[in-house]
Amino acid sequence: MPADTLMPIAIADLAPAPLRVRWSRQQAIVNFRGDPADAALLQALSGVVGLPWPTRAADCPNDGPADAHHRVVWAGPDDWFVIAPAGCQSAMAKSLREAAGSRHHAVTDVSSGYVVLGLSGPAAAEVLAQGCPLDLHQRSFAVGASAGTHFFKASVWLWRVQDDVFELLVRSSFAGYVQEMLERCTLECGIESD
Amino acid sequence: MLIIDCPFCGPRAESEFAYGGEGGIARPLATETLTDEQWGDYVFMRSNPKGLHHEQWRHASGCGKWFNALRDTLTYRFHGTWKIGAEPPEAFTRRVQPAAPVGETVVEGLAR
Amino acid sequence: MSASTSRRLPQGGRIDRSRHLQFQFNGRAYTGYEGDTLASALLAAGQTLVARSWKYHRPRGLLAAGVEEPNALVQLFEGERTVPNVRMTEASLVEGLVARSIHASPSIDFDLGTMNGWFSRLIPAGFYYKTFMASQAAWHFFERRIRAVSGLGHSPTVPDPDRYDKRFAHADLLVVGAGLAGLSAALAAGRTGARVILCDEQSEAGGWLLSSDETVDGLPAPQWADHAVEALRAMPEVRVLTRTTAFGYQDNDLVTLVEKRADHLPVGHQPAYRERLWRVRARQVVLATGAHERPLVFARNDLPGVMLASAVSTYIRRYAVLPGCNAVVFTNQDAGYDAALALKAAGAQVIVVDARPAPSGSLGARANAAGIEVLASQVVTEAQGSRRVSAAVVQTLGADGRLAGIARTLPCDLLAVSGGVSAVIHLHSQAGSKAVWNEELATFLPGPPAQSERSAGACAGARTLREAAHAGWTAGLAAVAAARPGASQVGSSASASEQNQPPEVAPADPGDIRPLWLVPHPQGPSRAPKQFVDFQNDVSASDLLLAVREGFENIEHVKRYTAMGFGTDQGKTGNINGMGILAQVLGKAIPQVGTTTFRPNYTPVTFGALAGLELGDAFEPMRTTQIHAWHVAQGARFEDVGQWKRPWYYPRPGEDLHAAVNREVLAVRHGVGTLDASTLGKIDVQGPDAATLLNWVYCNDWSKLEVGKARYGLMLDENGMVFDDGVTVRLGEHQFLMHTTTAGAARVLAWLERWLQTEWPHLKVYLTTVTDHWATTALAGPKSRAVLEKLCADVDFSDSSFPFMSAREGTVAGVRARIFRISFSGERCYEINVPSADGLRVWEAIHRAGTEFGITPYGTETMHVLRGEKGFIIVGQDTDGSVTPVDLGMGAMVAKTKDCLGKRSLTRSDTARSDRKQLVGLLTDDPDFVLPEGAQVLAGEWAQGTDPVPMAGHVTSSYWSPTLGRSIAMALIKGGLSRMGERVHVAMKDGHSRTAVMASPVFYDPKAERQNAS
Amino acid sequence: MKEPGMQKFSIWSLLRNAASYHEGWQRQWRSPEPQREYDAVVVGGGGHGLATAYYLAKEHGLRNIAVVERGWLGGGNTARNTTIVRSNYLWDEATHLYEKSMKLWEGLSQDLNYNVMFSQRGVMNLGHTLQDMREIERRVTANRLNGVDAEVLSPQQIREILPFINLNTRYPVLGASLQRRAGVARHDAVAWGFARGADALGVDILQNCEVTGIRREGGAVVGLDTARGFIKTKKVAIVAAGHSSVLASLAGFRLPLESHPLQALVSEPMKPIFPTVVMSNAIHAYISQSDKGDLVIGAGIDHYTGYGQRGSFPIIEGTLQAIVELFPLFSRVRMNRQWGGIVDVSPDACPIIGLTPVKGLYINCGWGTGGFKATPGSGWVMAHTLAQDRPHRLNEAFTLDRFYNGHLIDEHGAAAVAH
Repeated sequence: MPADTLMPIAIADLAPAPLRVRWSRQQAIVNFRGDPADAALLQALSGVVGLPWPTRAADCPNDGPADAHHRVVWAGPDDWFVIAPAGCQSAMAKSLREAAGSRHHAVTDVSSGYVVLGLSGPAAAEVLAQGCPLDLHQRSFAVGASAGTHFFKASVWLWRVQDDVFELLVRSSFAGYVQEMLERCTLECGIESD
Repeated sequence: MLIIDCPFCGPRAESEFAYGGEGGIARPLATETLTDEQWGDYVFMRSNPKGLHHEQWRHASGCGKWFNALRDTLTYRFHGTWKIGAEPPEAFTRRVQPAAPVGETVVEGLAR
Repeated sequence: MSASTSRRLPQGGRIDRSRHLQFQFNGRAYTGYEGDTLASALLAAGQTLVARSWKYHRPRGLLAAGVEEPNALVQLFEGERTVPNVRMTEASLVEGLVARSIHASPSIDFDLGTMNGWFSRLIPAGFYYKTFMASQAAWHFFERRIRAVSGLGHSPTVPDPDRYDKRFAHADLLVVGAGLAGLSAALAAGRTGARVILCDEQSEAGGWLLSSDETVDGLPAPQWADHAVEALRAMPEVRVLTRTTAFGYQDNDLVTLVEKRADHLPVGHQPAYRERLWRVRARQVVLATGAHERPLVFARNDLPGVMLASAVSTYIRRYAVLPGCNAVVFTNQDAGYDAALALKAAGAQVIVVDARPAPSGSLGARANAAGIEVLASQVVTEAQGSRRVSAAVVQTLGADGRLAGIARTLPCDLLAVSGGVSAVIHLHSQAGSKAVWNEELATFLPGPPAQSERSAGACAGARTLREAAHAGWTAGLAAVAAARPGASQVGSSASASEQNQPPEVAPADPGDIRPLWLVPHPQGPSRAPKQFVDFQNDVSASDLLLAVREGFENIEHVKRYTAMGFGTDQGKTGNINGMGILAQVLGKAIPQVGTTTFRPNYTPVTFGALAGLELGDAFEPMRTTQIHAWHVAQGARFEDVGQWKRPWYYPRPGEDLHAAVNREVLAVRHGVGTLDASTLGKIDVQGPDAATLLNWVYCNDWSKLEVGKARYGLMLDENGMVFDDGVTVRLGEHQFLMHTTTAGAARVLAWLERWLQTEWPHLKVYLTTVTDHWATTALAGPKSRAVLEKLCADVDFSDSSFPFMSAREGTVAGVRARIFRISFSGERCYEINVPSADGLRVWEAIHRAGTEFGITPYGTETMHVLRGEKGFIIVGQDTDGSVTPVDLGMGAMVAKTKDCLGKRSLTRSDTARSDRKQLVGLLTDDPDFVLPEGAQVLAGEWAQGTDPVPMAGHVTSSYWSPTLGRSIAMALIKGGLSRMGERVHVAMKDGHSRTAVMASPVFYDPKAERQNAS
Repeated sequence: MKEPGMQKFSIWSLLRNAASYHEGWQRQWRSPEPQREYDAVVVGGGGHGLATAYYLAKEHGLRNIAVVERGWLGGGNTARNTTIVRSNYLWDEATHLYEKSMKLWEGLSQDLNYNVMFSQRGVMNLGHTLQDMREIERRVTANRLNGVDAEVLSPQQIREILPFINLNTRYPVLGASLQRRAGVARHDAVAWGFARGADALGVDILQNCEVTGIRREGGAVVGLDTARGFIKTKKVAIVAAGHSSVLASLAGFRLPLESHPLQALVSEPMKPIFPTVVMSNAIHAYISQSDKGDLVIGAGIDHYTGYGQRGSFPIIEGTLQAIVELFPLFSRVRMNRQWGGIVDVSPDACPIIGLTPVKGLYINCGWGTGGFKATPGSGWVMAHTLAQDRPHRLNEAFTLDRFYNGHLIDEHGAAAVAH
């Protein structure tokens, strides 16, 4: 019998490096609610963040994987998270309010309500697949794609920053649970915290 | 596990959704003028058909939006989903119409 | 040992003869090879008797070589890693393997439970429905004895040391079964670049190819299979999973697989997860699940040495084991001749008994050419032997289905049987598709697919390898086209060297089949020696006849009455024969007696694999606040509230719950205490219609609440019952912060969103959950202001400037905070909200500032007592889904000037009754006696001997009040609001009652002066 | 109509028939052709329907009655449940009804001369939170005052019965209620026993006889259109569990019901290890071990409505998580088979038993996940209601009217704990 059938496929076989995990607890996170049909509004918002303002689930404009950068996460047709460098939440909220002007909108600072979790390494997609029902193959979930979904029993927003770099927006009170699940499902590939 | 086509996010796994029961039940206006029977019909009575069912779902672990769905309760197949306030799919008219309430009065509600 | 090599053929097979494996079976040591199953290794060792049957403890041997095996169940491994009921045919041999057969007491060779003749006749199908019922006591007596002899293997007795993981997987195409059809389908699809998952339950891919002596693409079949797997593994988008059973076809093309990753490896070399559950969502599914050969039903057909012909071929060719030297092959189809050929080639004596007038296909022709003797138009009516078959009784079967001529006896040590094949349509059926009976092949075949599945190969009626190769190839291509319409090449293009046509197999004629459900016996079916249909559950043809005689005519009734098909093999070898017999007896066609609907699982699946990693602390998310670590360090005991862990109380050394709570309560009443209230649900409600929304969802009025003020609200469901409560603060003209109960937060948000989105989409309101954003410290007690003033300089804390039920923003310990003067304890209280990232820092600063006032952290129990003294309710404790605001004495809160959710229900004829259960306080006559929560309040006095004793309500909350130095309680009592001052009797479980007087539930500070005390 | 009388089952008849190779057994029920007219027709040949017919014939003297069943008798929820029998309900109305049923269970095998294997091995309801424990205390005290045996167990006492239970689960086990008279029964035997008993009293059991129409004249029932022709009758009882709404719609009214899939599963059979029945509503685990040795496990209901007799896979996963969490020794045990039923759930989780807006049409539905235990009691009160044209005292609270006047019997109990 061929020798390779003796050993099961481990995640380690598919992804020989450990999962790298980074929790960013100090990001500025502001929730914006407003009318997606208002083109002028979207343009103004885009101006605030310096990124295209997404209008559908599949898009998550971002400018790279580092902490000190911006993300705009589509969280619903009239619902977005703006993630920005630590400490700028008040300024960001103010700018967003100004962009919305007198239109019906809501701006809420939720910086402490969520943490951003970065997962990277060749194991990232395989580990996510243990608890997330999305198809994370590059053909279905390319770089820049985003989705609201769940990782095990925690609701998360998830987006792909690079081929093997994902970020998750996790509610603060679920962070311990998510970390616990990451540890449980990386016994074969290993886990490293940044 | 069903695949549900969120009108905002596309097809997703059932585990992201919450079921919201029968759809299209408008809350009556001027509730104080209703008889107990009319009120009870609105609160409790359901068509619960075996076949095409107009129902509501919420993409709870997702965009958070409620939407309408037409689903066959025997095969569990979805025959369409649509946003609140949007036009239902063609199959909508083929569904079994709910039996009339016991009282003959049809309660008027907000049009959606 | 010497016997261990006695049946091993000198060469051939897919075993690695260089790797000897030692194992134990029933306490005896054996040796096998890498590549063996426990079954093949024991067979090689000449161990024919491997099991005892469930009901009659009859000796049993191996019937099959695969998952359909009904007899050969063992207790595999020992101690914490033991697994009950493993089929030997599925257990890969591993060094040190230990197995015991079940139902063998004291030993497999000498079983005291053996029942023969008359006694076994006493216990036909369903006998237990007819006796043991003189009384309940009699039944319980007999039941204990029945249980003592029931069951198969033993459950482990200690927790499982292994872990199991799960994953989701997605593919364009899932191919189930890696026989020739499945391999062809995967090759055809894989070369287009499609994402393919190919799974097979066996230890290696190949299916029947591994048992076949035919050639594919000019290569011996097993070798071709190896090449095919190699080619597939080289494709980047193809994943080949062996030891992986597709056990369930769920809705919307979710196919669930379980991969067995560890049991075949020696301890110490096993991966971290013993098994893995794959939840595969493929756009298209190809079912290439093959077929199972059926045994034939004749007298004593369960003797060891009676074996499926296909299994004989497999043991000889795949495992190099010769199951018998002097064989009779009893068949009704050409496929049975394959075993004859294998036996002959391995050097055994063989004679074929064929129920048909003549063999009709290629295999029959090959047997003829090989000079194998064939007894045509003959059947085996009975097997003979004691613990192993020693002879077959053979007689002519006429065209009319009756026996004719004289019976003769053929001595043999192996009786290979081949009664036709049953297509493995389990997954097809689970998908919701309806199988169709095929008369020619005498099997159910797949009908029109209900989901995105197609069947190919033997499971779809292919009877030759050539047919299977073509069907698989076609199905693979068609599935890719369906999965990716319009794309001929999905991803990377196939290299030119790869095969672009179906595997080449020489044509063959499969011949015909003579359906033969029950081989006649001269004594007739009721009196003949047992003719087994379902081996595992000891169901014989006479049991089926009995069921029919008693009126059970639907196949489902017959199965349930006889237990046919309810074994761990789920009737893979027996069900179709049973249906055939039933149809024959009833004079109906097989589809008329009912079709069998297959339910998951195809084969049994470990609980642990289905449970996965979400156990223990991860059974559900354990939510904690940012201050949690501090509570832990202080030695807090925790209470589960929804998914949250909340401090319950903070015992000091030597303190029990009550001592700690008494101390905490008095600290709040006389000094100052802190409660971590971060878990309360918080919803930011923003927009010009925010007040309108609140007016709809709360029963009280919100229009006139001033900015900066707070108000308590009661939320009703449409049935008028209280379902949540909390304080909402108006932060701005168009902004409110709503507080919900801790456990109700998600439900309330979903409820609000639902109404907003579906019923009132015209309202301009946005809801944002901010529960996790804010850390909330409730600073309560007369000294709370003094503490806070030390930490916050930019707020005027005078009561005139910052009165009760109002809100301010300020800087607390250097952090911008929202401070709400609301109170659940009745004392002066400030709820300090800061972003939770700063929560611990501020909490610690408060404690430092409060040291001089003896600041005391308190938990939920103290919170309960404090609010109990004040008569504040807890939704879910003092209400139970059947309580209205009126019942709570809060009827005045229901605004008369507006409608709200649930309001109309309050005036329904019954809901408006004045004698509903209503919330009152209870003061026990004995002030030292604390009523148990949940105790029932009697409608009258306790009258012994009354049954039932009328009840008027129950105690919802009950505490020792350290403030008042007596017990207090709240209760829901019929008509309570109009019965103040009346004495009631409260029943205790010891059969006595206690008396108490109904009073206002506001036991303490009825004029609400404490909220301003300092 | 058949003359009353049936072959008596006993150890002696078993011995006698063994001597003749069991060739002398009679049919347990006939397979009659429908008559043109019946005095009453019960729609639904499950346990409740057959019990209704049995008690109608036995207690109320009606003989010319039929049970019509669209498939095979006992093939619906009767065949698909986890067979738990208990009467420790919270509200008086429910307790009295289920306790009536319990008393009938205790003599059912003798009454039917059919061993339904009612095994009183006790049912334990686990409490995982302080609020669960308050509710257990409330229910146990109420049960005792209502004459129903009940006790509260400490964790230690639970461990004495189940030494291998994991009490320190994510939501730790803080205690339990135990009803010792409760237990399990052999579900198929219940349907067959009632069928045999009813048949012997002359009831025609018409299988493969789906009802396709309910004919009315002047607001009253006059007959049923069925797959086997029109059947004239003035009294019809709908006792069809999951399909109640479908039948009600044939009669032109709606019910406050939603039909949901409810799943169950069994392990492979093992030697006896699990001596009682354990239920945990908090984490959705219901488990016992059958006399054959398999662990019989109930799952939670699927949240969506469905008539497909199958549910969603995540429910099965969640159920086994709960089982393995409580009983980690079963982790290596294997799940053999899984199936689904259709339960009709009412808003207050209590049944509806009584009259309908259509004269002569009676309904018995809304049992949700708890119907099996009620089988004899349900049939008993339904027979009374049908015969007398008014509810028995035991089911007068279970009217359809309660959804209009607000007199709900809320067995859902407390919602989530909140503070």
